[in-house]
Amino acid sequence: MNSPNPTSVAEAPRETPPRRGPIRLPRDRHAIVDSFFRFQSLFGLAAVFIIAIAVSPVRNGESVFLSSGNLANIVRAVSEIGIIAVGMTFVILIGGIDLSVGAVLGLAAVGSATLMVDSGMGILPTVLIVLLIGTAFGATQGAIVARLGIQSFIVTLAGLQAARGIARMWSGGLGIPIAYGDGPQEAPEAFSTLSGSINGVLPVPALLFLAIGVGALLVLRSTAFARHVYAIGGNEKAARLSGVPVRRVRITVFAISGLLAALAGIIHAGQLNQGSPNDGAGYELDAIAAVVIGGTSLAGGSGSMGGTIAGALLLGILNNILALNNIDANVQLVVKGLVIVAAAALQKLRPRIA
Amino acid sequence: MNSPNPTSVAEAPRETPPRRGPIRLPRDRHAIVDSFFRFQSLFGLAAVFIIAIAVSPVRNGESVFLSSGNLANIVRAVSEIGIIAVGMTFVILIGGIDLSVGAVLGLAAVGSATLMVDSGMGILPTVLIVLLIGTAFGATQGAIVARLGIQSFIVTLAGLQAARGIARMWSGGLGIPIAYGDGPQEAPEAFSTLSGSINGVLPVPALLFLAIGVGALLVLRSTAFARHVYAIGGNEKAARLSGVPVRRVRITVFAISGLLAALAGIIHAGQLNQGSPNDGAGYELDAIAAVVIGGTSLAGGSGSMGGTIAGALLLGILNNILALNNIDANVQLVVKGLVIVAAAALQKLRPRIA
Amino acid sequence: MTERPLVRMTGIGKRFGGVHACRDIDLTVRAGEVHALLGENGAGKSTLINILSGVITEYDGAIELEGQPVSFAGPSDAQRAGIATIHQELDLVGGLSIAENMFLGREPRTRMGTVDLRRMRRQATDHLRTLGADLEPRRLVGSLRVGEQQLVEIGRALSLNARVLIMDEPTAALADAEVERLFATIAELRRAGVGIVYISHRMAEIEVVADRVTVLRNGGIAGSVDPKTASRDDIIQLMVGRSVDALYGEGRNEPGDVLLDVRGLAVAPRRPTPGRTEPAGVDLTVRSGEIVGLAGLMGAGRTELLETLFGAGGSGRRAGQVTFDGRPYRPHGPRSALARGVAFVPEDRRGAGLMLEHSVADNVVLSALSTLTTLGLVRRQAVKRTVAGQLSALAVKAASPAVATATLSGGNQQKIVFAKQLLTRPRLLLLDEPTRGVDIGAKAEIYRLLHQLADTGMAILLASSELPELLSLCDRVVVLHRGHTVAALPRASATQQAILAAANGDDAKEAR
Amino acid sequence: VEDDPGSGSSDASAKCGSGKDFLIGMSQANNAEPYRQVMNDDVSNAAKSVPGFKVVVSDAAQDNSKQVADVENFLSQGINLLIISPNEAKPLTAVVKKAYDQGIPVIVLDRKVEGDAYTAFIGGDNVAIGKAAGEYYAKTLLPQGGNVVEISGLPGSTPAAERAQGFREGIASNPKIKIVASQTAEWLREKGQSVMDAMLKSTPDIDAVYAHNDPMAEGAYLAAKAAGKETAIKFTGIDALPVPSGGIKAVEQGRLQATFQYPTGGREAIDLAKKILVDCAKDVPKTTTLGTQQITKENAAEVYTTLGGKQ
Ligand SMILES: Nc1ncnc2c1ncn2[C@@H]1O[C@H](COP(=O)(O)OP(=O)(O)OP(=O)(O)O)[C@@H](O)[C@H]1O
Ligand SMILES: Nc1ncnc2c1ncn2[C@@H]1O[C@H](COP(=O)(O)OP(=O)(O)OP(=O)(O)O)[C@@H](O)[C@H]1O
Ligand SMILES: [Mg+2]
Ligand SMILES: [Mg+2]
Repeated sequence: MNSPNPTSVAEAPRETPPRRGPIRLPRDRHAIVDSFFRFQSLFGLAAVFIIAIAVSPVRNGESVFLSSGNLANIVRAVSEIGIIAVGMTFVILIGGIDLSVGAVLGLAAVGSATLMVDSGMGILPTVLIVLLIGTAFGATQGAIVARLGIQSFIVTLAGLQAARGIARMWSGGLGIPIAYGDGPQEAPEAFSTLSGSINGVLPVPALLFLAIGVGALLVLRSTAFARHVYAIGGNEKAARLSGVPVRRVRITVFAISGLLAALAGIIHAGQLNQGSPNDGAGYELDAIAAVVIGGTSLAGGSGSMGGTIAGALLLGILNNILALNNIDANVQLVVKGLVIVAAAALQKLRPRIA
Repeated sequence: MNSPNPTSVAEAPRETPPRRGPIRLPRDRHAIVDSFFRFQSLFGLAAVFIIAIAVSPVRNGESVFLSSGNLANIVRAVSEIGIIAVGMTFVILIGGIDLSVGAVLGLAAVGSATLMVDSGMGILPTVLIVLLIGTAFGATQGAIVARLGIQSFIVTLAGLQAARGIARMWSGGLGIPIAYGDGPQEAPEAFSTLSGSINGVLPVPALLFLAIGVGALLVLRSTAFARHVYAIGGNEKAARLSGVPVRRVRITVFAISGLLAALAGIIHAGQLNQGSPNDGAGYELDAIAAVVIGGTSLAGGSGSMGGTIAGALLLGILNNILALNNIDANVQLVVKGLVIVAAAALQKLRPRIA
Repeated sequence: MTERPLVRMTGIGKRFGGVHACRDIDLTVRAGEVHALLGENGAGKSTLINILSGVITEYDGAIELEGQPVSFAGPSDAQRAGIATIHQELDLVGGLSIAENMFLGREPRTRMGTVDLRRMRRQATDHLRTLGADLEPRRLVGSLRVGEQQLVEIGRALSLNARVLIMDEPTAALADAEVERLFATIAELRRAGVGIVYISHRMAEIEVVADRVTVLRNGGIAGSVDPKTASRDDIIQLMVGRSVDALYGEGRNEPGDVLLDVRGLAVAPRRPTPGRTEPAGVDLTVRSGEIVGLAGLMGAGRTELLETLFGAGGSGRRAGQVTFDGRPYRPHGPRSALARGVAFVPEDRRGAGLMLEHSVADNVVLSALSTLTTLGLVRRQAVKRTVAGQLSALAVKAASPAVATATLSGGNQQKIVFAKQLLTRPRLLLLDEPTRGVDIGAKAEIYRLLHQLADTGMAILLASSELPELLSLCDRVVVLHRGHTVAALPRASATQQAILAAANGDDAKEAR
Repeated sequence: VEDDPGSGSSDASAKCGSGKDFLIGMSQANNAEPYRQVMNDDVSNAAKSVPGFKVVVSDAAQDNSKQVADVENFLSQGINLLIISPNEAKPLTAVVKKAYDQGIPVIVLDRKVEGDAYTAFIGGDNVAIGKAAGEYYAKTLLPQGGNVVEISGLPGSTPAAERAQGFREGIASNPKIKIVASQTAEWLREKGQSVMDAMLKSTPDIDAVYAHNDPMAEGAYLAAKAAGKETAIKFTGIDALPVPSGGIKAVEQGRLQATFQYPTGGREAIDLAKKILVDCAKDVPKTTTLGTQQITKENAAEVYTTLGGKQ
């Protein structure tokens, strides 16, 4: 006899593929189910994409949404959030969170502008110093989390404030405009490549985002480091007893997040020709949203980089299609909320462990 | 040879059943350590309080910080965050998070103003309707979390956007001023009590905060509901196997959070004589910070309401003392960041379960 | 026999994807009897009782309770119908007190609607006392050791005053004294007419406690026997499908040089943690090729000693001398212990051993990753081969190496922890209750394996609460009492009585 | 401005003329500030009276990058004219230039962009407004001198800096006026209240509060009222929005002594857009600086009506 109680369905133990970890050893029918759900993070993206095509305004008989210029704009618009989200994925996989990324972006933007314009440095030293600052900032936060055992939420919330304060002090509170040229107080022309495109089609920031995303995806698939990351998020105690260098991994992960936030800050400065201490406010929430929509669990231990990339693109498409349809800004907020939940629900089609 | 090892006292030898006498845990030793650490959430608060006294400016030979008016102001200033944080504590205890509270506050502030001023309602119906809206909003989020199994971060992030959008649409994007009187377009005079004080000393919002805080503290200490909350956060599977109504508790917890956010919104409107749709922006992070500084784990299952109240007061004192000393706003940010981490580190003095 | 059974399950079947966990099982439980369920790891015992206790709600077949067909929507439904369950895995809330855990979901109320803490604590104390456990009901469950948690689980089930009591390996974490008390309690319940389903891998217990035995194999019923008449071999034959002889190996090689030498090891914790017994004067040696047992009562500090030797113990000041392979040994953490060739299988497999939601393969290779990587990159093929080899060496029953570890049966999960540590090719293997929940056939495999490993020169230090296991497996048995070594008995003089006497501290003076 | 592509040669002007439909993109830096919300409303309302005008408003939520994307999205849609109130000058210069170079007329409101790749700029002068406020303090409010506390806008924002600077110029003529404390309340009413709470304690003998906007002035007023000092201290704000929650009403109702209008330029922008799109005007003024108005109890009600405030 089957007991057809509807409410208990979700709670019954089910056939359960493992959480998305690095290994996949397909063999029997599990493999089919698994590879189907491997792409679950793409469900929401695909759905939003199809809807976007359907509702796109048409201009001169062409879909505005699908025009190559528009698609490039979408990827460029999410590239900073996307790069931050890549770093955030590592942090969330170990069960942490990094709220400081938006402020670190602002700090890095100010740093780039100040070093090039005020200190007259070249591009390479500027980029290196700024990336170093971001990495050091992240690593410091990681060390506090790992050594003192304080929750990363609180450490990085404090880090957010601190980075914002430092950026404002450094810049005197004002955005520092970047003028290009060879004179004093001018940045090397080459820096403006960041706001350009390859072949006039693919924006440089978009290219960087995709390159970093794919790189991180490979790292997460095939390195021992990635397995340590998953292990810490899965069961920290077991990881420690298995010889995983928990502290070191933790610090590294926060350092990566800081590094990528700083990179996003450099791109930000290059795109906007300015480094302002208030840049990147609230980006942390967008980045976390991209990660979580991509199917990574905030509890740590399960998730994928492909999901994060998909999540970031989904958010970008959503913003774009709402704007293209001239939805009232306030209505946009409501619709965005609903679509995000719907997208997350779609990712959930995957069966869960009871 | 009998060991004089103090730790082994607690582990009196297990004897074979017939010889077994009632071996009690030595109450005394445990009790001292326990009651010491029960108040661990107060360490940070006490430290900040002492520092505040030490660095307070002095006027007419009196510490400005310690003046009763100033202390009252501190509590008033944190009362809204505090009330939100009380609801947030429940949410975090079950391992969730509620990012929508700030926006719900704004929605409730707009609701209060609109209903009283534009619709000419009395205080009681207004308050009831607004509280109902907040509760329903929270419960809906809770239902989505509980039914669809989507992470609360994403649901309430969407909720944040939705609530903000609704509030802006409702108010036309502008603050709605509340004038008092009996005429049309005027709110009942009694509503302004919210900005007043009891005996000219204790501000009404502060009183409400403390009352709600103590009430929630008692609820958390002595109800079955509270046990269910802790159980869900600690080990959801165990809770379910024990027959805890997991879904219902979850929905209730989010409803409480929405209810208290709405209450804070009413107070907000009463204090500022205005309901603006942009009110409460970023309050969620402050409230979460208060909860976490108070020692509640974001992983759920452990924490206390006393800690949350202490955490909210700590943040209030910090803001106050920095302002009293006319610290530069940017330096304030950095100092606040550092103090928050230090406070959290202090709370950590408590021994942890391995 | 004419009496209507309390529970009648007919034609029960359950599939998990490709795995047929139960097929066409009929089971009855009568009032006042203890019906034992036996079977290898993964035979379907837990699945069957999960169906009866309402945890699994989708299955084939029918359940009758006192003649009435029932269908539970969830565990609380089954509880209300009078079915109490002690689940195999400890499912308690660490952040709540003992009393709160025991009454979770059905807290007694005062007239004001608040929880009646006093009544709750009193009743909790009472129930625990019948089990011989004097635990302060206000203590947090998270601070209890595994055996104590097991007692809390049992106490909780007893407090339900159920008509049917299901016990899934209730004694897996208990020492002999507690087991005896539990059996006394079971006898009382039986007299009171409670129907009991009892699952265990300890054959000796079955002989003492069971009225009837049903053996499961591969999800189906392999047969039913009367424990009074059937021999142990018959039952094992039913379970495994062959006879398992030489459960404990004989004829050991001569041990080699001293590998681990511990003298006067003591740890003074910086902050005392209630419930932990840190080493307070431990002397022992382990030679390569030697299997040394650690005996002691619950709370004697065996686990803490092993943790300390692995660098995973509590922090604090250390006294004494430890040398490993002739050089001073003081691991900063598990990592440095592993680097020196010391591996550890913890007692709490779910809390400390496994990433339950990750795949079996991920778990198996975690400790030995460095041997499977080139330039930081994991060699997939090597991982695949290694995992497959390890799983077959330990006869792990899993649908595939890619399934989540949580879906494995309890005993098979234990084997995964084992497999993971063996992969590091240690010189010294520290084992804490390594065969907990492992079926008799697999136990034999593990013992054989341990002997093989010892023969290759590996040193093994093994803590176990099963005295027969220690007696027949070990070359020497070291007995701990309150963190001290009180005896070191060579195989020849190690008897059950001698060990128990030392463990109780009776001859502490002589031994020192 | 001869070869001005925005109002000249291409697309837009080819299309200009009456009886046609025009899509106007209004890119707003941030809808959360009342001033900007009123600017949006002014633009939308003014556009309603021009047949064929359709305005779409985007909200960049204070994010330069988002505002760049907003403008890009407008361009994808093919707007006929862009009105933009930039979040910051430099970051939006490039995208504004891009629009302008595509032949789309661009009207910049409130904050400038760099260079001159736009059709027209309309805005107030914050230094002048600050100065007007300062002079009002020097001559009218505190002729005998006194202690002033300043509650400033978001640190780093240009209006905050300019309103501070102008005010100092304005009070220079009266050396007896002292600025005894200055704290930021980030433009927010509730922050104005809590900052004032603290200043009331830390700073003795406050005579007046100079707030960089009306909401902060109102917040400060509430704090003083709670301390029973609302009559002893005088409050002034800036913005004077003609809405019920704005400063004009606060002056009318006696909470603020004065406020200084910071015009939104919304209606002026649509007037200009009409000239460009409907009247095909070739020559429009590149820069229009809007004056301020001092609002005190005497003229408050009247100004409120003339500015079209709803009751
Ligand atoms: N949730 C699940 N998803 C997939 N397979 C499962 C699940 N639960 C159990 N199984 C499989 O069903 C089979 C029976 O498992 P069960 O836990 O009933 O064994 P058991 O007899 O209790 O073993 P043990 O003695 O080791 O506890 C095993 O092969 C197991 O892997
Ligand atoms: N208060 C506590 N906090 C953290 N862990 C604890 C605490 N109490 C006990 N434990 C853990 O419980 C386990 C068992 O404890 P212990 O070593 O005292 O028992 P034992 O001598 O090994 O006997 P047995 O294994 O029979 O329980 C260990 O893993 C220990 O770390
Ligand atoms: Mg089992
Ligand atoms: Mg042990």
